[in-house]
Amino acid sequence: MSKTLLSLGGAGVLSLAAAPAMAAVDPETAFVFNSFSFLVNGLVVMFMAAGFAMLEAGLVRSKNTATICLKNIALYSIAGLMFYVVGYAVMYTDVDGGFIGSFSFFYNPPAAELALLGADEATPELVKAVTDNGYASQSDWFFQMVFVATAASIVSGTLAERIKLWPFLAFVVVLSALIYPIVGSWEWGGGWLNSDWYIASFGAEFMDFAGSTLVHSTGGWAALAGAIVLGARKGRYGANGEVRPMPGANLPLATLGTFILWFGWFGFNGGSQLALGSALDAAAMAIVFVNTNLAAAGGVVVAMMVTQIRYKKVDLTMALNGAIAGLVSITAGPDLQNHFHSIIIGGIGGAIVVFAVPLMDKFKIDDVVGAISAHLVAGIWGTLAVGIFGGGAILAQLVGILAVGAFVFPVSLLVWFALKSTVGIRADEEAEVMGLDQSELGMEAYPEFGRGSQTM
Amino acid sequence: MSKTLLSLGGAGVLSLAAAPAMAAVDPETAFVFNSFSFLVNGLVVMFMAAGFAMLEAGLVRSKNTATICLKNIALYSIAGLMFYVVGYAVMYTDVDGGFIGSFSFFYNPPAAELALLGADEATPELVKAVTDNGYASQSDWFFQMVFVATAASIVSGTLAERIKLWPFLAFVVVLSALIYPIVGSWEWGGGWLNSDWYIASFGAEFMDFAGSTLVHSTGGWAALAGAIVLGARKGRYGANGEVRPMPGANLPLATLGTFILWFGWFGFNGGSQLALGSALDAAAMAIVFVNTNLAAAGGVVVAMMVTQIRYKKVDLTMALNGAIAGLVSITAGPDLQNHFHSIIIGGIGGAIVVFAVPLMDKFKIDDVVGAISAHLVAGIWGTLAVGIFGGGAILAQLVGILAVGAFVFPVSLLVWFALKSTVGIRADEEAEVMGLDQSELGMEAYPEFGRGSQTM
Amino acid sequence: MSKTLLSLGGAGVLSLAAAPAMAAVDPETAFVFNSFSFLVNGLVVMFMAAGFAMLEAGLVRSKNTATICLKNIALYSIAGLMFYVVGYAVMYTDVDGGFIGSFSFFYNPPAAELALLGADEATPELVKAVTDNGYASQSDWFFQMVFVATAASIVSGTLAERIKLWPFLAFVVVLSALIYPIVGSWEWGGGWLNSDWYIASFGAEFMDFAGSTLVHSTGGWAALAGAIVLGARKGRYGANGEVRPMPGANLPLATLGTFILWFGWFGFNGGSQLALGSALDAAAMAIVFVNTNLAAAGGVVVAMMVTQIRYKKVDLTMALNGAIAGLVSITAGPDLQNHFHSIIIGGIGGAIVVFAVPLMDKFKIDDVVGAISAHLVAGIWGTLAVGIFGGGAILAQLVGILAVGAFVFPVSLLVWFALKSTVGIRADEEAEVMGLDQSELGMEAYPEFGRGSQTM
Amino acid sequence: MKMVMAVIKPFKLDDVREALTSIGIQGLTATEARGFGRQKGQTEIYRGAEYTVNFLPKVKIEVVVDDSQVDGAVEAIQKAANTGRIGDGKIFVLDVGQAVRIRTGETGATAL
Amino acid sequence: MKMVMAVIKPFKLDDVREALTSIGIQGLTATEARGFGRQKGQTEIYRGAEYTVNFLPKVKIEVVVDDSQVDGAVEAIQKAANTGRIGDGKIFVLDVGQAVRIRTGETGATAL
Amino acid sequence: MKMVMAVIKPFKLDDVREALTSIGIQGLTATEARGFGRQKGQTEIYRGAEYTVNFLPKVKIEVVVDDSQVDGAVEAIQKAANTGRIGDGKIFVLDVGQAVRIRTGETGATAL
Ligand SMILES: Nc1ncnc2c1ncn2[C@@H]1O[C@H](COP(=O)(O)OP(=O)(O)O)[C@@H](O)[C@H]1O
Ligand SMILES: Nc1ncnc2c1ncn2[C@@H]1O[C@H](COP(=O)(O)OP(=O)(O)O)[C@@H](O)[C@H]1O
Ligand SMILES: Nc1ncnc2c1ncn2[C@@H]1O[C@H](COP(=O)(O)OP(=O)(O)O)[C@@H](O)[C@H]1O
Repeated sequence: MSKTLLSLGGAGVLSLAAAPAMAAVDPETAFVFNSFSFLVNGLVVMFMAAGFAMLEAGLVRSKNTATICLKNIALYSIAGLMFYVVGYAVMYTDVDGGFIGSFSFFYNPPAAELALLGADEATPELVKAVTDNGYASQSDWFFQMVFVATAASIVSGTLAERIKLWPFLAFVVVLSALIYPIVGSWEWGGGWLNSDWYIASFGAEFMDFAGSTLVHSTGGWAALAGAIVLGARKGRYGANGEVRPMPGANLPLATLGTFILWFGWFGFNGGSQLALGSALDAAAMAIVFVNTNLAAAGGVVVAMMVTQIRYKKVDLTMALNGAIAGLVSITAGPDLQNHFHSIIIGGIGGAIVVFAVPLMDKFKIDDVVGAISAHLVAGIWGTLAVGIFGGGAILAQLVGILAVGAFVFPVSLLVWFALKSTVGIRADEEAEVMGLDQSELGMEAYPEFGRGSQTM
Repeated sequence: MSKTLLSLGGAGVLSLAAAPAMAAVDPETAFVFNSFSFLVNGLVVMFMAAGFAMLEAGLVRSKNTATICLKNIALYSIAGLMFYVVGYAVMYTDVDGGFIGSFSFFYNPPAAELALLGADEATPELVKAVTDNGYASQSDWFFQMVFVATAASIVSGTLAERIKLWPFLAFVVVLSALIYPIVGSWEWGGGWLNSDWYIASFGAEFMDFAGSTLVHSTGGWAALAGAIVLGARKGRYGANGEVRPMPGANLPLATLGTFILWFGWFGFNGGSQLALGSALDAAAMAIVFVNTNLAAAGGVVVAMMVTQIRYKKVDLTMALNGAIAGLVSITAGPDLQNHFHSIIIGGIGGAIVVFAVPLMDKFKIDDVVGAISAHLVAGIWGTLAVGIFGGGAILAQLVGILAVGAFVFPVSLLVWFALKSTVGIRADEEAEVMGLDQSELGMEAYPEFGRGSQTM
Repeated sequence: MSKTLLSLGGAGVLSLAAAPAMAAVDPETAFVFNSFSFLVNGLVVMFMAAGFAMLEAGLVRSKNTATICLKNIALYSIAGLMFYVVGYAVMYTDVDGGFIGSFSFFYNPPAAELALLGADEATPELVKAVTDNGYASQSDWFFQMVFVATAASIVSGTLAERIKLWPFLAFVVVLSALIYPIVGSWEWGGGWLNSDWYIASFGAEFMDFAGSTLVHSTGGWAALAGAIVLGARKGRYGANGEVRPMPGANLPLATLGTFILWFGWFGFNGGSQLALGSALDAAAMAIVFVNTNLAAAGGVVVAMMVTQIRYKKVDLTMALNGAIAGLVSITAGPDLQNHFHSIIIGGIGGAIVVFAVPLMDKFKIDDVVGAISAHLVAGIWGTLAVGIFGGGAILAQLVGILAVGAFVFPVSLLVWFALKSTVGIRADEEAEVMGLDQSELGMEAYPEFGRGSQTM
Repeated sequence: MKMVMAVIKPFKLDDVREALTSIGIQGLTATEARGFGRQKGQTEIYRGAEYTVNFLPKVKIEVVVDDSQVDGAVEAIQKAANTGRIGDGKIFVLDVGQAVRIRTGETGATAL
Repeated sequence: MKMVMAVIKPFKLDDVREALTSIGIQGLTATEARGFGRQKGQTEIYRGAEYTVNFLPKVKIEVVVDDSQVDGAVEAIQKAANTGRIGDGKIFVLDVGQAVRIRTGETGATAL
Repeated sequence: MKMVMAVIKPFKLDDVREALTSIGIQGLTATEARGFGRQKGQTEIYRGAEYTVNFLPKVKIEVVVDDSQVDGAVEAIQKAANTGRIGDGKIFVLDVGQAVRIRTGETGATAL
């Protein structure tokens, strides 16, 4: 399903087309609804930046906390700038069933909107020229922009506590300017995953309502590549294969972060209906909200039960990851019509994460916050689930998943290697022992607590 | 006032009825407004789950912090699942002036919406079949669902630091599947508190706009019952009646939680207008917002002044409780038309909490976060205030308050006793001394601070 | 531009006027949109109170943390109460091109709305009497109210760690009842900065879309006056002019606060479009959202780069201030039509703050959180930028900036002196050393961490 | 004078303080400490990986007393801190050559 | 060699360090501590219930010096830490049998 | 009996514990400490103003051993804690007059 340019979503298209026939919601009212939905839902998604920041700040050790905070606000900033400079165009303009959009820089408001804004009088012609687009162009930009940062946040969580600040941000530039927009263009930009050829070849278009694969797996692949190139934190894996936990310093903050993400996800999935200007869209958005909530709830409850059974104790951080895995899992198909399925999908996501996290440790892939498990693995599951639960074709889903991995993973590897062999990506050993807050920032997150310098 | 099925609220009913006559907001536009209001306001209420989590995480000692975080995310999850499985039906279907709804399981989207969503074209007939309902059915489910978790959150705060995880969650299952939905059905489901018989008997219907009684007192009664059965924290009350404070470990977090709750309360009260599709509804919602804010503000200022006078110092936690008590107080009647009254109502709520908290200690009812004072006592006051300030009849308010208490308190007692005498509800003494984080989770909230194991 | 009474903003006016001509958005629908926009955007701004609280709680030392939390919830409460009692009337009623509005107390819903709410039937006449206003009156009150608290929050951040609680709150009363409303009346109330005389004299009306000057500089001037009268924290400046840092105790909390402020700013700027009931308004609001985000992003990235170059390390707190400075800078003109300009404006704001913060220290002006730099200095820059980037006339901007400073600064000085010479404003020396939490509250923010009394 | 230094379980601190006060000792200094010994630390689990906490929370008490009070102090601490369970801690007695009260400059036993 | 151990008010730490440095002492070790003594703890109030904080924040300093420096060190600390108010703390002097610098293995006074 | 008191770099704690265990020592008590010495603290920058952290994080270890074990313990600590870089810390040996196990009341070397 093309996410913006080709249509207002499958649902949106119908309603807009039908509108004149039934003299229902008038086009300007629908325009306002659609735009306001982008803005409000986008704003809700924007807040996920705070959620990722808190989740990660809670799960790192205190000597790296200030740095992860900085990385999070920096990556959100950079992602937004790059998406304005080039990302949006690469993703949404002139994709035409292909593999990439155009490189027109600086996405500014279209002439029709500027004409209306600058006119002495809002004549019907001027208004029509604007409303014909269905929504305010910049409201769409805003909504799409906030998704980019999500992909980048995933990477920051995995690589925390050992990656250098500026090289990490350099990767974010590439991810938000090119990698993510290219992948996005394949589907939401109306590219090949969405083409007649694809449907003919694999039985259906690739279905990814709000981005289990396009956003979360993309971030996850990039994180995985980074984790491999970067290596594990010093001391994390013992010589005899034992895993040494490095507990997060502030679990209530991690809990807050998860709640913020959950909150933000309603915008993420709900706003991906991409329209609000008809009864159909409103009803669909409501269904999306309900599925989103139930999948997350399923993820939490299953993750709790599995850890209770497996470890005899309940792991809070796994419950938090369970919520996120549930949310990621439902993101590909939150429009399914039997809510019970969303509980199953989310619940399986919650189970997956409990097994995937120690599995990563088996492979000595050191993922500080469990982002690869919760975003990549659950993202794959969620995308497949759309095929399983009747929202698409399993083969078409699989091909899309593989295509994204086959592009994002090696390209990310390449970028990480390039950075490693030039500026270097890893903090030196002493900096890692003392904490990145000291080496990169010269500043402590909690100077009066624990080993903080201001305790005396 | 019936909260959903019978009408779109007193106000909503008028506007929808009047709409055709004046050719104003067309039905589909009104449908979108109403649905979007449910979604946006519901989303804002959903965030209260984070608010409760932070408030409680800030007010417990650090050795129980991770557990209270887990309880909060678990209870929100479970409440949502149970409300889908059975709660919504018990509350809203086929109540018919009675005491309970029906037991139809799994609340899924209605046929009319599925037909529209699945159609090739949105024909006027299909659209009308949907818009006749006034709002997207699942948007209403979502809005009502988030209220359930609130009731459960109240219980978790009171019983913190000593109740075992799983038995607590078992209680949440019963509360969200049955206790709360049954109480809710009496009024918002169109049950007996809302019936002609009730009006004839007590002079008016029971008025509880957004749930001072139905939500907050219900949670408060359940918490009170739990506190009695569970007993106080070890060492909390000395042999000679002295009260030993156990200060909360993280007051900025508690402050954040309170701000989030305040934020969420606009959705709680504002969304309870239940409609947005007319000038009347929009104006009414605006009035509700203003009253909500002023009542909370009054609660804060009065609580501060009372603690300053009484204790010569201002107690931050009382100011926070004052905000919440103010909010709870105005929840029964946030539609009153002289804003000054809301300041009085909220201010009295703020005063109440300052006196109720030490009073509970007199009775050795150990309420960790003051939830009984802020939700039950202030909830009773707020519900009475509606009668006092002309929004209903005092007798009718009183009967409703008593009826809810007479049902929720003994039933909760029963459930708590049942749990106590089977699985047990109280952590054993050593677990309580060491903290529940160690016994239930094997995990620390702040491993690098205070007595955390990672400080060395 | 008058912010409410004279019109619905420049843009709003056009769309409402044009509406009948093109039979587009009907007046009642537009009324609902406009009102809902005020409520939703206002709610988003309300949350900034939490943002300021967390930012400040993170940047003070732990011995003053509970006090700053209390100040923040108290000031938000008081600001709301005062704005209801008198502030709104002073700001918005009967300004008529002058210097102050009227002193009518207690701003309650207008007769037309009460008539509609109380009627048996929503007749077209009743509805028209309400919708003629363009928006629900109390939705506007709510939106304007949340701005007052912002001004007060700025003051609290600067003066933290040494000012006594109640005298500070007394200043907040004056600020929110008189100082801010008077300044606001000059422009948004339709006063002299907005008059024909002004335009004739200075080439254009004063332009301040959402309050770089009216809100942020006003708060900044009041904070500056307070900082001068109050003096620096004990030990902050050495005898030989050296500056002794007093690091904030909880930087992730400060980061969270900044993200919340960023989130809230979309409501702050976006809602200041003051209308949503037309395609023009929706398109304009979207543009405002985009500019707001890019300016903040620019502020972060530039502040990071400048600190990296200047100090060889990146300062997280400067990056956070950079975000805020970027946001303040764009607040005067977030409606500009080339988004690139917003990056430049915000980026310069980010650079300003990095230089202004140490500069303040040179003058021994002790601003705990950098509020003077981020709000006053960046506010001046942002207001000038509107003239530079073609949204107004530089002279007109300059005169407005100076006029606000010439009023707010001396009046604030006077109030601070009056408080100082009566009740006293500064905590005594021992209280300052032990922390205000002990002297004012008798309570600790983190009793189990650091030097907390519960660590043993 | 002697310094009686005891390592005890944290929740026994108030009992020990009261026991010492009751035999006329007016001051003591306490420090958070971590103990390693026969008592085995609990096993925690974090994200699927187990680990043992080797160092357990203890409180260290230092109280300087006149030679005549040493035995009483040791006994008081030993009784008050005793739970009979492994990890109760140790008491050590060290020699103190001199004591000074900072406020007054008094020295010797009167400084205590 | 002797160990001079002092319990002082926390905000005096920098003064004490400077006083010791000024008489040629090059190293010391400080620890957060809690003191119980004649100085009474402040009363706090939490949610309507009063309580007294018995243990007050102190800093414990341990500095090992050559016998010849003991008196100077004691005096320096006593002067620098003195506020004249109750609770200023104590200084104790203990005997040290041996000292080793870990880095070099040097022993005795040269290890300090 | 002697008390071996060592001030070491925090990340060496586990190595030191293992070294002591390997020579048969079964218990020790550790405390967070701050050290001031020849090792210079790092310079931090906060909002445009520089400052030096004078007191560096250290861990203080106290282990009481039988006279026969003193040399072994000192050597074990010195080796395990050594990095060869400034700031590695010190070891001091003090005399202990008596030791009591709180749990059992045992005294002397058997109490260790
Ligand atoms: N040799 C020692 N030197 C110093 N402290 C010791 C020594 N042995 C034990 N401790 C302290 O005493 C505590 C209790 O010792 P442990 O062997 O666990 O039990 P118990 O006191 O019952 O013998 C330890 O945690 C440690 O703090
Ligand atoms: N006998 C003691 N042994 C060890 N420390 C002591 C002793 N008496 C007092 N202290 C320490 O000295 C501090 C100050 O003692 P206190 O009696 O309050 O005042 P002053 O030092 O003025 O006599 C106490 O808080 C405690 O830390
Ligand atoms: N005279 C002393 N008394 C007590 N502790 C000391 C003394 N000198 C140094 N220390 C402790 O030893 C630590 C290391 O000393 P330092 O002079 O920095 O390096 P080094 O151990 O390599 O000589 C200091 O941080 C301090 O904790």
